[in-house]
Amino acid sequence: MRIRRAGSLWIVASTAFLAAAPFFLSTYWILILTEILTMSLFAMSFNLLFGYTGLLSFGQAGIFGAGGYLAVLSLLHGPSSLWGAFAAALAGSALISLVIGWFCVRRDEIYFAILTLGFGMMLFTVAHNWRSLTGGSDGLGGFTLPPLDLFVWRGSLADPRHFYFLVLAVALIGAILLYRMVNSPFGLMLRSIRENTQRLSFVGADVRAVRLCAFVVAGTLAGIAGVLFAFFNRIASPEMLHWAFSGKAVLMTILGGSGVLLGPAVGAAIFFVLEHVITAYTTNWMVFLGAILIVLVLAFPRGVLGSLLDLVQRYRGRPRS
Amino acid sequence: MKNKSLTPVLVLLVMVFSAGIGLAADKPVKIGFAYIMSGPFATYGQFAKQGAELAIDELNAKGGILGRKVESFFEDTAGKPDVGIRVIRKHVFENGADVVMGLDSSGVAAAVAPVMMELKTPLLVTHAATPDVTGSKCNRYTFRVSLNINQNIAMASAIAADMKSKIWTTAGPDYSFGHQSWEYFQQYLARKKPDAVFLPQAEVAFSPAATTDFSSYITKIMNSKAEGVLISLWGGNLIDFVRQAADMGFFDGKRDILMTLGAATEVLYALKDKMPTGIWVGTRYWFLANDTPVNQAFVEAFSKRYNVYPSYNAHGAYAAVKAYAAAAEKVKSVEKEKIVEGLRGLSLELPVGKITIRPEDHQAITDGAWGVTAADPNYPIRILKPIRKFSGAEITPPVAETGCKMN
Amino acid sequence: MEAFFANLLNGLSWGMLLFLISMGLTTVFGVMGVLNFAHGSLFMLGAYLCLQFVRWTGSFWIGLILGPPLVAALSVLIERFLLRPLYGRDVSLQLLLTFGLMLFLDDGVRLIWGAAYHVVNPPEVLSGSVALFSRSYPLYRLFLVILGPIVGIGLWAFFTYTLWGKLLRAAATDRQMAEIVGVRVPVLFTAVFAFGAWLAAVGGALAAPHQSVGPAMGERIIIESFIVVVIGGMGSFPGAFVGALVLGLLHSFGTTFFPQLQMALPYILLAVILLIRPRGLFGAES
Amino acid sequence: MSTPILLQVESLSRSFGKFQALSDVSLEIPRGRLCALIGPNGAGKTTFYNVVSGRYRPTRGRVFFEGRDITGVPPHKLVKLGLLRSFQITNIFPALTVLENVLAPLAVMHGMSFAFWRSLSSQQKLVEEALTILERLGLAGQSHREVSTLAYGDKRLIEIAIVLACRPRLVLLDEPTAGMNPEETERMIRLIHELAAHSEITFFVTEHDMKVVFSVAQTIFVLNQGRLLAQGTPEEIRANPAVRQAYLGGSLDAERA
Repeated sequence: MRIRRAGSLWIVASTAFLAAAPFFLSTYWILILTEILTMSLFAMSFNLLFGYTGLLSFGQAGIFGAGGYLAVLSLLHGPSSLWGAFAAALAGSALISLVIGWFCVRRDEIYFAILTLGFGMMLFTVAHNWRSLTGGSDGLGGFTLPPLDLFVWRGSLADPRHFYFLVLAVALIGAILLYRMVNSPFGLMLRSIRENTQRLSFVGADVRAVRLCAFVVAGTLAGIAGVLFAFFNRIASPEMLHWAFSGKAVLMTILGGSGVLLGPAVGAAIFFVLEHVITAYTTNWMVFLGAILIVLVLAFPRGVLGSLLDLVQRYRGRPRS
Repeated sequence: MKNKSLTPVLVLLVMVFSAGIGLAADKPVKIGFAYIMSGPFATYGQFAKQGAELAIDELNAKGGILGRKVESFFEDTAGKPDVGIRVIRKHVFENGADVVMGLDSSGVAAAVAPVMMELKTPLLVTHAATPDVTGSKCNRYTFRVSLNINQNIAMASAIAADMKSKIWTTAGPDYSFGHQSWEYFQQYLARKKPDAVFLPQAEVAFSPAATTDFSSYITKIMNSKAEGVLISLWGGNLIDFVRQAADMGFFDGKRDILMTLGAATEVLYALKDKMPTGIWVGTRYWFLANDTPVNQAFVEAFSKRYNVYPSYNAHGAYAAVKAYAAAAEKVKSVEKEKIVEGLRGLSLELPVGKITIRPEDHQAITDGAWGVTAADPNYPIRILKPIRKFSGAEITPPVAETGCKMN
Repeated sequence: MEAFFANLLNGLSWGMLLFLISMGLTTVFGVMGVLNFAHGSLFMLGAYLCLQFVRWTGSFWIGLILGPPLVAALSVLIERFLLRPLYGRDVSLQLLLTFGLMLFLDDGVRLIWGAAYHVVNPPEVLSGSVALFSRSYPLYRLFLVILGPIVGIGLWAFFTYTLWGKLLRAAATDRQMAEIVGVRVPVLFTAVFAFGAWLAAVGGALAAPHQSVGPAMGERIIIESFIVVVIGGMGSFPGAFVGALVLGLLHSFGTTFFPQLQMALPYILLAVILLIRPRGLFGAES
Repeated sequence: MSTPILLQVESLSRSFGKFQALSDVSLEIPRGRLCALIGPNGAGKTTFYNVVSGRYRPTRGRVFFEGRDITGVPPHKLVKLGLLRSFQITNIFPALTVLENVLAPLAVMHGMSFAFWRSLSSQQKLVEEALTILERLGLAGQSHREVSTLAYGDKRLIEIAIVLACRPRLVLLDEPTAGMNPEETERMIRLIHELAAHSEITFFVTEHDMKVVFSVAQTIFVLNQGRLLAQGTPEEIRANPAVRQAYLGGSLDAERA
């Protein structure tokens, strides 16, 4: 909401860049950008809970992965339709997050985090152990990508550029939805819960229902991101549901800044570029990634984007609002 | 990033010109390797890198492939399917690899193999043993030069058939590799020994990958009525299992034991004299299994350079590089489609013995060896004595059984 | 019957290792409110240092005694220079920092000790096995089973009877109160963090003769210790003891009776306990 | 609708184990009358508030609000009925702006908790209502500041603003001037007077600060050891010997002096 004009200029510029990227970037970088956008959507969905509602979910990957598996299953056992796969994942991940959320939103803070971790790992176990349905630890692949059927125009998802545009479109829709949401009365409820749950319930709000609603929205978006991820890799694998994958979303979000809507997206971009740059020089990339993370946390406590925005604000001489 | 737009055009121009003028010799052959280089299984990536570098240095010392220098790129799959796919794509699109090799985890291999159809680049799997890669997921670009589960289990079941045990159980990792090993073992042994009995799923011992305390699994097996145990645990899991089992009296000679990857050198080096003697163990390459000049030269060069005996994963990477070079020499090109043709049906002499890449499913028909662990003062680790060798033909299941439909 | 006892001992020995690690985790959380992701890495460092001392001196005991203080010393630096700037800020930053630390340490040991698996032998007195219920049972495991309660009682005595122990406990239950009665909180925090690290490293050194020493051995144990701490009740010492025992026994008996579910069992237990008792078995209800 | 008695408490008792925190307290609060509850430390004021505002269930007795039995009704339902309480410790939404602090309860009141597609800033009616409240409290000029950056006294006002946003008919103010400097206290007293005079809201205040109580309240209730010791106008209370006794003599005079 702050620095609105300059901000929207930046957003328009970066959207234009993203839309034009396939025309001047190499295939490899388009693929990386596709992954960044997918993870951005996932991390932003996570951040609706974390940054806006104050709920740290370590089970987000479970729903993300469930979305991926459901889409692949619908392609393997149903019609070869992209929209059908999306619909299956959407309905499924909404339902799963409703059930998990129903239990988890009763708890706060670390207990919420650990409880979601538990449920996420239960989903992981299902994906990992139910070999006849999910293919077990090797994952579920072997589907043919459905055509990109836009009714007036047909593309091929096997073409990295077409796939990129699909991901860009979905991520943008997700971002717009989240933008409207966090700036709506509902969004204010979420932030009020983050700030002072008890106070909000004392003014008559049904905190649990609001939280559950946020959990379902976040879960559904995560599920959609999972579909993109599974299609991108041509496989749904149990790793997608593991808590460590949720950890990735946490990492990206805090890296970019949890207080800003696009913070997680910036964090995702930083993460992938860092990984790319470091692995180009050394195979001991985890040592360096770890060290860089430590430095970033100490230098940018509000996340890279968050701290940058703060800096801009201070430069303009306005008091921090 | 900005001048990336020009890169493909430039590359294309260079290729057209160089093909025309015959300057191809100047451009190096690029091999992209993808192994686990970090985390608990990093030791496998390290061994593979050693084997690959040895092979590449040998090639370059003799003028490279078709007179072109060989360059290598190593990337870390971290043992994760999505990372594996990303680094393979990086090899193809960014590093400009002419061929990709490697893959340790079956999950990663199963994820990567289908993608090769889109990348149109040959992939030589050197470690991952899932049957699917040269089975249900086989495709034009995917090859494997190492032993797969079926081949190794075929040897295990042949040995088991000669044992007196009738009731069998398993201790394996609780993921596809462990389950498939056990399923093939039941299938193959039942053929050779129809009266063999296998414990039901609830009574065998599958342990999650993260297990470090195997005592309850050991207890479970010792309390069962099984007489024979197929152990498909590997790496750190196997080391933990063997040490804990030894202390619990598991190796008291009362049961027949088969360890499908017990002869892996990283395990033997870690365990040293803690590895019990008199146990049947298998591996995908045993450095003392044959005394051909090729093998002797490899073992000597490897142990001189790295101060350890070559592990099977080092051999896998070494073999893949050598197979690729042979295919290139055969078709006189490193062009990807031609290499695919060159690899199909390729026969060559490797340290492990003579291998032939079966054109129907791209699985190498390779000799194998099992043996009984024994102490030998000349070696710092347990060695195999006696060794039982198997020919590739007798342990490789027929194409019809693999489920491969090559397209 | 003998199977029952074997499973009981298996569960107890694993539970005791978990207990040592969870103790440190729960103390650090209880007093400092820091959920330390790198705790498992400190456990791993304890194992590696023990390995190094065994290589130098051939004695496991030297490794057990000298290794953990070194880890504690390192963690003093970590607390002083990395964690301290983050106090009073968002908890998520501590989480991220310790996560970065975990990546750094887990991969760092590989640069020093290599990627290979290492084995540490149990000390002479404790190697071999004893006959128990017509079975042989490893002496080292029995040592762990006995050591667990001894350490537990030792810690309990420390927390109940010594000044430092009382201060720690007071600070764990009410930080502000501790400040009011004049505890120098920064020093206390450093001490607590080092103490937690020392416990983790002791656990690591004790685990070394029991499992192979390799990178990321900490990553495996950290989640289980999180579960122990949470089901026991964050910051609760008896909770950590009971939680570790329950998880250890669940592991050993679960293997026998629910093999298909074993991977999910700790999580199911976790969810059930948290839904029934929101603050864990021994946590103070708010 | 307009019953003269707004809140009626009938022989309310509450014990914690063996400790009798409240015993047999009965009182009535007429609509529009500014009442206060005083008593020495541990007299049961906070317990009384917690029982009336629905946080604790009474052991015995009943509470009626506008003639309706509200005994044991949870706080968020009481809000809907028009009975609210403010908190002794500042209980606001720190990282939100002043305006948002008021908008949050307003959105709840307007049933817009789940409106996720409408832009908050475009809700004219809501924003105007919020600004009106802030204007009344003299905070309108700071509406875009983050409340965590406000001075202590202003934070306490935010607390009041949140309460006002819920359109209460009865407000239980728990020590509204606790921790304030004299100037801030002065402002709070003026505010309470003004609100009581110019709105439909009835206030029921507990206070430590006798000066505040005596300058604000029209009726004072004195609680001692869980029992209602006395009730009456400030003058009557001042003159009541039992009250003097309870406050160990001197203290009331000291306040006056």
